[in-house]
Amino acid sequence: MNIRGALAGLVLAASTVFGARAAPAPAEIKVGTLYASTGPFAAISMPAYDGIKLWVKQANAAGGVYVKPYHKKIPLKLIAYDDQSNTATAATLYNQLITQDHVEILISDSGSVLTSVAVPIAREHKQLLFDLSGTGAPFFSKDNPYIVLMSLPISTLWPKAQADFLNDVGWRAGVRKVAILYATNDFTGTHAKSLAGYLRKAGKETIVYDQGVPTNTTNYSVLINNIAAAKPDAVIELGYPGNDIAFLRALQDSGEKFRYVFTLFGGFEMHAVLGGAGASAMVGTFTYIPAALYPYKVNYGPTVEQFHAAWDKAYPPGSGVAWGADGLMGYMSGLVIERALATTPGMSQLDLRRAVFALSGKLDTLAGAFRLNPVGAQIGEMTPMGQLRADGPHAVRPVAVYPPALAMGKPEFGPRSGQ
Amino acid sequence: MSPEPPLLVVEDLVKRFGGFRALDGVSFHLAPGEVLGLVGPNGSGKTTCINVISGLYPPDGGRVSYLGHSIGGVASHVLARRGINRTFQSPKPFLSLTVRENVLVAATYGNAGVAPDLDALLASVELDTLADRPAGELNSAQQKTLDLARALATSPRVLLVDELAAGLNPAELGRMADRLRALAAGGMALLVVEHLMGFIDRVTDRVVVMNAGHEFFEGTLAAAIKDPEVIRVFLGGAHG
Amino acid sequence: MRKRGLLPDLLLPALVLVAFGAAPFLYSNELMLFNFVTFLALAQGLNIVYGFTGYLPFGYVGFYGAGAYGFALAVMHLHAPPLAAMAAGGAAALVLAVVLLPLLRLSGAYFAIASLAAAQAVYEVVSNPALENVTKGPYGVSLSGVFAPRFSYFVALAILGGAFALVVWLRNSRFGLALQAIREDPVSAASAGVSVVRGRTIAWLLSALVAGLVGAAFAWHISVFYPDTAFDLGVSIFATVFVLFGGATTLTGPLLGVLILYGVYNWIGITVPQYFQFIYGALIVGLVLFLPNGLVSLLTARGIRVP
Amino acid sequence: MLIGAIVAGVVFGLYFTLVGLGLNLVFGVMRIVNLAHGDFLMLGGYAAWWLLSAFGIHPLPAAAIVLVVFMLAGLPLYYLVVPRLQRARDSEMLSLILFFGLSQMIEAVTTIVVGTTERSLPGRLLGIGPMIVLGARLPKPWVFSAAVSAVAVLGVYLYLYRTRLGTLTRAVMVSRDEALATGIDIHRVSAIAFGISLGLAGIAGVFAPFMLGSITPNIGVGLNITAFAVIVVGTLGNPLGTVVGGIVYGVSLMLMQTYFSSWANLLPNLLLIAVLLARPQGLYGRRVRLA
Repeated sequence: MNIRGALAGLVLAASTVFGARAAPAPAEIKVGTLYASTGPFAAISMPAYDGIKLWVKQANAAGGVYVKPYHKKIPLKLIAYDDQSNTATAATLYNQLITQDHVEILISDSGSVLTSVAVPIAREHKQLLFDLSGTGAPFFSKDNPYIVLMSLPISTLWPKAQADFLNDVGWRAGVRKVAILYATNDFTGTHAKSLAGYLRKAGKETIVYDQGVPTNTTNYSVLINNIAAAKPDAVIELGYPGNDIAFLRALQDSGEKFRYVFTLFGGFEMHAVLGGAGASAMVGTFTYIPAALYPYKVNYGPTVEQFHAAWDKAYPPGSGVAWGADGLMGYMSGLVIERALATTPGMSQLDLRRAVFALSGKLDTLAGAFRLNPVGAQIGEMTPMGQLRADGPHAVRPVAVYPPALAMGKPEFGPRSGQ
Repeated sequence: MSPEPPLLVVEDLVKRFGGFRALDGVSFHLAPGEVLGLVGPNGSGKTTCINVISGLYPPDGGRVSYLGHSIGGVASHVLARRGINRTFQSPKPFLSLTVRENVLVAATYGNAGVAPDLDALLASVELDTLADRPAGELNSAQQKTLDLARALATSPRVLLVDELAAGLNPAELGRMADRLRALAAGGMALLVVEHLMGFIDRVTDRVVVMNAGHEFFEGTLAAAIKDPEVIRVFLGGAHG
Repeated sequence: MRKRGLLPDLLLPALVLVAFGAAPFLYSNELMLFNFVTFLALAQGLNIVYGFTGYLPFGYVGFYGAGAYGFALAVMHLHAPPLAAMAAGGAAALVLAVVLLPLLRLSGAYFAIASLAAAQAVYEVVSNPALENVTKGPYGVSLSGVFAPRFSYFVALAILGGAFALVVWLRNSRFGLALQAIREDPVSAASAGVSVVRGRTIAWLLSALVAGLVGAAFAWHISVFYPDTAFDLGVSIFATVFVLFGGATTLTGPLLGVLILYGVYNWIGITVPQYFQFIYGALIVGLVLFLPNGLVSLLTARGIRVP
Repeated sequence: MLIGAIVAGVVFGLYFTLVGLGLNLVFGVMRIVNLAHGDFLMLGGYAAWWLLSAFGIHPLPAAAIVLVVFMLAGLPLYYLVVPRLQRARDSEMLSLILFFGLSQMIEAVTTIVVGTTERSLPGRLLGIGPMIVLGARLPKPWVFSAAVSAVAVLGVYLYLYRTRLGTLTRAVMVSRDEALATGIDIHRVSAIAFGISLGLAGIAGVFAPFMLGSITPNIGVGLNITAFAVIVVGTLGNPLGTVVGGIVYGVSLMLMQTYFSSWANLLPNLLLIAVLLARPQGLYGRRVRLA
């Protein structure tokens, strides 16, 4: 044993001894998060928050989570505030969670916008931010170790699946001209840009329409007229669930037909979009499919059936809590945190970071493969392409169509126009 | 009559509101130390005339000159500093300010030279005992007096008085008339719009009678009430 | 007799400044303290234009947002040091105020709504994706390079000091008296020799400057923000309610409004915002109907001078 | 595309006439600005959603129910706040603030009761697919909503010009003081106008899910600005001038969305400011309201 090793061993031993003495096992592990009960992000935030609540409830029903440094199970205490989709309010509340509530685990609100203000605050206070679904690329940098993206691939990587699909299957089916209509927020804006980048790089399809609209847009009729004037084969609409609902309804009302129509939340929050747009507006459209909507082999956490049952028990159908990918992501992030607590070498925030990084590449959950890059961005959890098929008159079901390894059916493109 | 050259000359003054000609070619002049009465039935343009001279509205035609310079269209606050001021038909004090503050604002902003002694001024109009009360607590007659005091605080050379007497009791009327005469005796030129003929009789040197936006008689009140045209206008007019 | 009020007029702000100067050393949620300072300054800034000229700009937040973006643009494009960027924020608000001067021709209610529309219009321009290269459009700005929470807190406190000083000056000067004369009756103010246009313009510009500087300090303090945060109508609403609740034209009124209402908001509002929104609305309705001059009018109506 | 935008604009404009009509009626009669107008509209939308999902009532009968209920609700609300407001010195300004407070209360209560999920009504209730009008393809629900709006405008016209109460209402609009002097029961006339205004907001709300895509409890504030822009562009205090305002707004909005879509939201704000400054009496009137 060399000197450095001996020293390290000594320090480790000391920290264990003194650490244990200085901090006896707490009565509870405080988990802090924010949710948006109102505003543009409520649609993705509330289900995620419901997912986190479900995780905390189940963990506490089992006597708490096992925390390795204390060698025992400790109950969770969830502290959550409502930021109402307002970033200024959110900033104050993140501060509150860190400086007043002294939470051990800080989970950001859903989406890039409400996560963005947490990044500098968490870093300032040296608190690890469990970034739920804020996929904005600028959050992740080498000089900031205090962030880790729990679910959804970083938005610069995510759209590759769709670009590949269009270049491969789409091209063979005759898709030549693409229209992209996106809501201008960090999430769908970045998504749209990198999608366009992938398409341009491949150099096959041409982008004939590329337009951003405010996220609060609810009226798509004129926009659809404008898109139709550009005569695209494929129309890709990227927005939050509210945008997707309004877009799909307007598309149906306009009577315009395109060979390929894509919405992001048609699959991710299928039930919510179904409730707003109706099945007939959704049938045949393409979307991303979260792992929970196709048979996915997990090595950690519940299976689809188990999760669905647990969710329905906690939030019975009709309770107004829609079941979708965001709820799943909230829940699964909790499970990953639980595993990190069970394996962490210590309770410091950087210890927790080490524990989470150690899980990278090892977990396959309902949210997908959990893989992190060195700066804390999620590069696993890729979502396959899917198409929505009619499931009776008032429902739709997703069918994975790409990549071939995951496909459960063949994609069906609409008829060529003018033929 | 006054031997001095006129301070204020109004020639062919026109003011239109939409299609309505509120002033349709009024002419008169006013000399230092003179009190000119402006009479006429309701709607004959008396108040509009004061509003145009005091700068509230720009004229649409004709000419207003003061000390030989045209002042048509010059803003009220500039005219106040140059020595033209007025009172309002329905008093317009600054309700939430005290009586003294009302006058102080005018003394500060409306004087080109040295401001008058405010205590003396308030005493001269019998408002000294109310000096620290908010103007909103005064009765209507007191508010009218405050209007006058505020105008006087700007040391005007021409004072336009719009129905100051209405609502005053006989004793107050007498004192007010004396006050206006004293101002004229000090060299101030006054234009007085009034319905109360007794008051007009007491304070004015001569009168201009208006109807339908222009003047048709000028002379003493005694002569006016004998003029058949004046009689016709007043008896046939809305005033009755 | 005006002079008699000068001492309390100076004491009260001094007390507040000392308290908020010491607070960060005693309480660690500095952002919450910063928000208090922000609203204290905004309420006094609004007090300048509403309390002294009677004009209530619903779009007051437009100046705040202009200040925030003035700061951000100076940092992003000119690499200005933060204090110089603060000046740019103030200047941006002043420029906007000058552009909007024609609104002062409108009477009360129209002015209120037109100013709101103006703030929305500026927001639509700043947040437009077409200007992404300039303002970052709807994607918000990140100024992590100048992030300095403690320093910017004290800069905000200094701005609050300036806002207090302006209100103290207006309350104890003849110019302030002239402004109140304009508020009471513009026509007779003009006959008293007061230039109505000049008075309103100065009050409007000062008020805009305060909001612009506060917005710049906000941009500096928080360092990551979006156009809908910088132009959040809620900022106007809060500032307006605080001023109305306490009572305009005084130092105490807006101060009370912020300390009580924003205090209660941070105490219970953050956990049950809808109930709080309801109470806010009910308070506004009740105040307009029963106490249109705010809390302090309970005292001033009895002839007691409130600082 | 140009023709399409203009036709769509007229249709859209007719709907926005309905949105602004009640607001303008109240302003004309009472000289107060009901900043909660957009929130009553929002309530109308939720009422339609509730009537459909709980009782399966089609939006058309729902509109009739909402009209009656909202009108009746307007009467007590009027007597509770408006007469008191009008005694104040600056009632126009105070009403703005008061109704703003009311707007906040309504939004809060709605959020507490129904949550913030976007709600909409199935478009198929008013017909699926496009309708060809003058060569332009329009969603059927739009045409339907515009038709209802036109009927409502006609109804208000008939009320004002063909009934005794309407004549009295117009008298109050011309001069409140003179109407009072001639012995008109101002409060009765005003209360009914207030009720009609709420009823109109309610109907506009029923069709809001079709025209706006979906509704949430917080759409009120934005709708208020738009409604105000519409009636200022038309003529404040002249309910029928609202038609002009609505169509100018609708057509310019559609043209903006077609040719400069990212700048479309700028439109109502600029239109409002421009008209207030350049032609404060509106495009269709002669009232002056400068300081």
